[in-house]
Amino acid sequence: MEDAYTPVELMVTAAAREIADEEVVFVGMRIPLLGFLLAKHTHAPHAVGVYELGVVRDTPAPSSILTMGDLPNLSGASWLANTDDTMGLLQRGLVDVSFIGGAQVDRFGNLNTSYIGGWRSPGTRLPGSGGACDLACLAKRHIIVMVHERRRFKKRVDYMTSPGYGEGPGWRAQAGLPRGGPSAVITTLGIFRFDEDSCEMVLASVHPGVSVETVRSQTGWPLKVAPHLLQTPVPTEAELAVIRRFDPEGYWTGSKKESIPFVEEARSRKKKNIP
Amino acid sequence: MEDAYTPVELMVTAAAREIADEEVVFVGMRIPLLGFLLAKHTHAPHAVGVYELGVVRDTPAPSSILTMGDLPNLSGASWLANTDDTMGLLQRGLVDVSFIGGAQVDRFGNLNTSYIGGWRSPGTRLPGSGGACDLACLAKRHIIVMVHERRRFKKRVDYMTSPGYGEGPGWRAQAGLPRGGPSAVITTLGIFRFDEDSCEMVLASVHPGVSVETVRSQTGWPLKVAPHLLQTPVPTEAELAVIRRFDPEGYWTGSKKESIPFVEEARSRKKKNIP
Amino acid sequence: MSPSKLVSLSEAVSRWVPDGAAVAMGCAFEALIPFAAGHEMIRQEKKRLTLIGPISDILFDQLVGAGCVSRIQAAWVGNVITGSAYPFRRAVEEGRLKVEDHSNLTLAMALKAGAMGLSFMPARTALGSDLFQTNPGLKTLTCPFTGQTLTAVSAICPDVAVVHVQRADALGNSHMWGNLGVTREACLASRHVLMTAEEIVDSEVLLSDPNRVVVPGFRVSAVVHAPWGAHPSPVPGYYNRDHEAFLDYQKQSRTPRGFDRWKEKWVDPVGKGYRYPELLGKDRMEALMIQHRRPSVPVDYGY
Amino acid sequence: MSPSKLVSLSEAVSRWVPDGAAVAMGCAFEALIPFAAGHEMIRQEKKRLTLIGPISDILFDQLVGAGCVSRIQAAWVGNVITGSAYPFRRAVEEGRLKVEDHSNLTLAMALKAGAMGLSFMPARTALGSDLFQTNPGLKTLTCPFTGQTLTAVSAICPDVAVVHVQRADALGNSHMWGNLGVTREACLASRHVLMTAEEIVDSEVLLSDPNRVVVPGFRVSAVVHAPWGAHPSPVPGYYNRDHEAFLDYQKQSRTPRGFDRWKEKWVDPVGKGYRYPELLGKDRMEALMIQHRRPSVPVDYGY
Repeated sequence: MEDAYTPVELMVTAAAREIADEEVVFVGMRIPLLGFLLAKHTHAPHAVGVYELGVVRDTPAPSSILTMGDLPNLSGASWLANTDDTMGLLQRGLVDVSFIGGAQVDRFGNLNTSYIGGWRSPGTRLPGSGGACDLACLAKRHIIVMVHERRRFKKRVDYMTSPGYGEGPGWRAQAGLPRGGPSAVITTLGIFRFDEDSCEMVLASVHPGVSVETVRSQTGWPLKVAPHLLQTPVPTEAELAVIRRFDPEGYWTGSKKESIPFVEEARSRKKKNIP
Repeated sequence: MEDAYTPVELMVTAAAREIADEEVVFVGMRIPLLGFLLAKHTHAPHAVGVYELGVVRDTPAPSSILTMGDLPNLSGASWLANTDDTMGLLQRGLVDVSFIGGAQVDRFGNLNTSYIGGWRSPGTRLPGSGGACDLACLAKRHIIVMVHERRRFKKRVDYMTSPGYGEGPGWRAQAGLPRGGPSAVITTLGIFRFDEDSCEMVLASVHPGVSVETVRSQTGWPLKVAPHLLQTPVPTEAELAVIRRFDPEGYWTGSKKESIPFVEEARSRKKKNIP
Repeated sequence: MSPSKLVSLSEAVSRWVPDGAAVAMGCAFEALIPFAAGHEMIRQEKKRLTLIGPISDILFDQLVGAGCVSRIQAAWVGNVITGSAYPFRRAVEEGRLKVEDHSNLTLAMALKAGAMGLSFMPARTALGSDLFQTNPGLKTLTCPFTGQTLTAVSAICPDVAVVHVQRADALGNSHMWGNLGVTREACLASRHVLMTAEEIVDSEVLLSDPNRVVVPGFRVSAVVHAPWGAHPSPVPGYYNRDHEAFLDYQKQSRTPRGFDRWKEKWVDPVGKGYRYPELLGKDRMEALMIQHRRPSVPVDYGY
Repeated sequence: MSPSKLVSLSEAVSRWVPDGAAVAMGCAFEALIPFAAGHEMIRQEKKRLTLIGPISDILFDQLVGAGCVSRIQAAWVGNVITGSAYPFRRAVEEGRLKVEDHSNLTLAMALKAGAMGLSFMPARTALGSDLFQTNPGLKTLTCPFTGQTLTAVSAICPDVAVVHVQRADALGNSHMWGNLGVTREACLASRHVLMTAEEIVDSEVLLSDPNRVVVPGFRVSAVVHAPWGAHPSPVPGYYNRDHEAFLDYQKQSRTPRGFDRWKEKWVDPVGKGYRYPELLGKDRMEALMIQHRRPSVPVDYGY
């Protein structure tokens, strides 16, 4: 038998565990979408999912979905409405937790999904914010999901698409943001939390088989480690069964490599038309 | 044979004639509601009706209606939506003409439907603006429909619920209003227009049997009269037939007296439950 | 399954409309006015309520007449087919009631701001009017892009929005149709939503058409089965407007004593078992029911 | 009767999308993206367009690749299930394309401001972010009531909103269902609305359910019958998302030459007679069609 689970399945499981029952979750694409579905089927059956395209649903989609706009995600939804309706819930402070991904993150949890190399003359243009900036500004807390590489974990992001703690303590309130901030970063190597006083990202849990040294070597600033470092729990069989029910072809979770489709980059995976 | 038409029928006809074909009309209650229905059935078949409760319709209601919220006015409407949708059309400058009523009007066409005797210690509290203030501020032009009495036609209104030309030329732009102003006042005695230079109300047409002297005596400021004073044309038989089809019991138009239900006051009419 | 939110009218009003609450009602303008819930507030002798709504078509007047109200934030208070309403007039003229004067658009914007989690919304209406004199929630503002003068409308976030809908399930999912006025904004702006419904139906009916849902079920605190709960206002799909009731009320409420007689007849006898339809009588209900059906052509939400 | 607005796709695009126009598209996010109309703009070799939309899921990328676009006002441009889109990247990195960076909420507010006839709308998002560096339509503002810092989002009023709907009549009445995103705002904010529809139906179907109408017919300038006109994006009630097409496009558009080959296959052959469904083929269409029907329970608009 090969690996019992893929790296992405571990991350999906970690994402799901950040959701408490009855929470209102603003669900992003890809890993968070699966993480939300997993949470709904395990410990958080009363969680409510909110999607930026104007969807609220509190039951799982009746069939596997590849994107939040797939028709099974609309069928039997609790509410089909407009972007300003679901964004209104968010801005009004009714969303407990949201998930976003990024191409670059820094020690204060600021994210860049827009311009690598600065916006005046970008080396690489990425797709942009989508709803990420809104989710980072307005949810009660948000969770970042990323590939962990040194070029992505920078002391300072090239462009701040989605604010974390900005330049540190007090920055968000000073900017006018009403609440929130990142509560965790789930990467291909570990799980990070933020120090309450310094607002700095701290390694809280390493994934099985990953050393602290490896994490440090892939991080572009002197990384702090929590006093009681944990090891990320592996997915249970029940959890894996749910994930595979919703991603039957392994489109999102199948890769054994640490390149995840979540990241905004071209991939060279076998293409399948998932029904 | 008694009178061939009632005073209110004359006013409804005059209101209808202010509507051109294909215009977008923000329809108020009572006389304007009938005026719009009359116009649709005569010279303005492509006029579109917009109602503040969130209704747009371009066909007549399938049955007689007493208020804009009566179910026949919703059945087969072109659009049932929200107040901010229809008010958005208005604020965006897409409404050609609107109709409003008032308890007091002044020489610059400002209207009061809120407080008689000043708001600090009102002698009489009236119902308030409803959509009237919005219609007066935001339609390309608006038409005022009122009972003509000296206590109502004041030099200066006690409270400006719905702006006309304010204090005269340039006032609307100065206040920040994007367009519009009253284009006519239809009363129980005549029809008034506004002088382009002075923005002052001018008598343009007297109703049959009404003298200029009568109008002057019922007006609280030195009234100007147009160089070519007209006499208000009486309703045609075809027009009367349409009015009576939509107000079969004469609820709005039946009164022979000059008290009109349009005005925000208690009336002592025979009550009927119009189906 | 989530727990049922289905409760009796008296329980819902007792729990979600405390004395002093700010209550949004009548948000669909002339239709779907929650008269049943409002009358229960009268029976429970609520005090110092703030009432919020665009026009209220006699419901606000009735609550004012019963002494429940100390403040109104509205564009218009009266009786749509007759004009002024007496108890409201008396209360303002005697200085017993504070009114914040809105227009329909400024009230819609105040609730929209609340719904969107904003402290204000801009508008181009009311500029130069005296509404600024009698509404502290209106100020002028300079647009940061154009330099033009605009109206800034302060947000309104009611404690509870009381809405009447056509059909709901026990979890707070519901369908509402017809003109919606400011209902959507009021529900989203409010801390709680108290929903009365003509019919309680299976969740499947509601999930069959999610675009028809005005507010997601998780935002609803209580659901009450209240057939004829919006009478005498009209309910699309259920019954027409009862003009006679509006005219009768106008006549009876001319004096405080007449108002009391109206209340004794139409409000007081309805009890915990809620038997308003019996009070209304079969003949009257039949006369108001839908005579000409016009069903919607279905759409498909399959995959 | 009003005159019919039903025209051919080529006529509609020729008349309502001139070179240099500001065009809102893809306003329902992942669904109902007007690919047929966008491809017609490519065939007509439109120049210097400004494209406006929240996310565009490859349609914007295709127009950029074809050289039609000089400016984009959007929150996200790419391929939803793969990430970045190559022609867009190339155009920005080579300095050929100007981008004004929005978030989904700021874009929604920009269109909402346009729809409401306002010069701006406030928001609480984006504060402190670098979106302010790359979008001249964002400024900070102090709330006149609370003194708090807010984002002011400048209005966007497109020349034309291009929308795909499920069913429409020749007069511009239409029904749209599913998630609507910013469609309502885009239609109301735009000077003109160009509507493509899966089906042209009798007006009675549309008037049977006026709450389902997104924009009143009098605001619509042209109606085009374009079955499969949103493929490969999904259309509730008609067909599912064609994931394969998105993946194929991603692969083919990696190089400018590959993009041209994609265009030669999928865009160029469609002509004035509009035979995209033939190009797609019966098997592929059948595989995408709705398998599990879920019809809405009707409501009644009678009286």
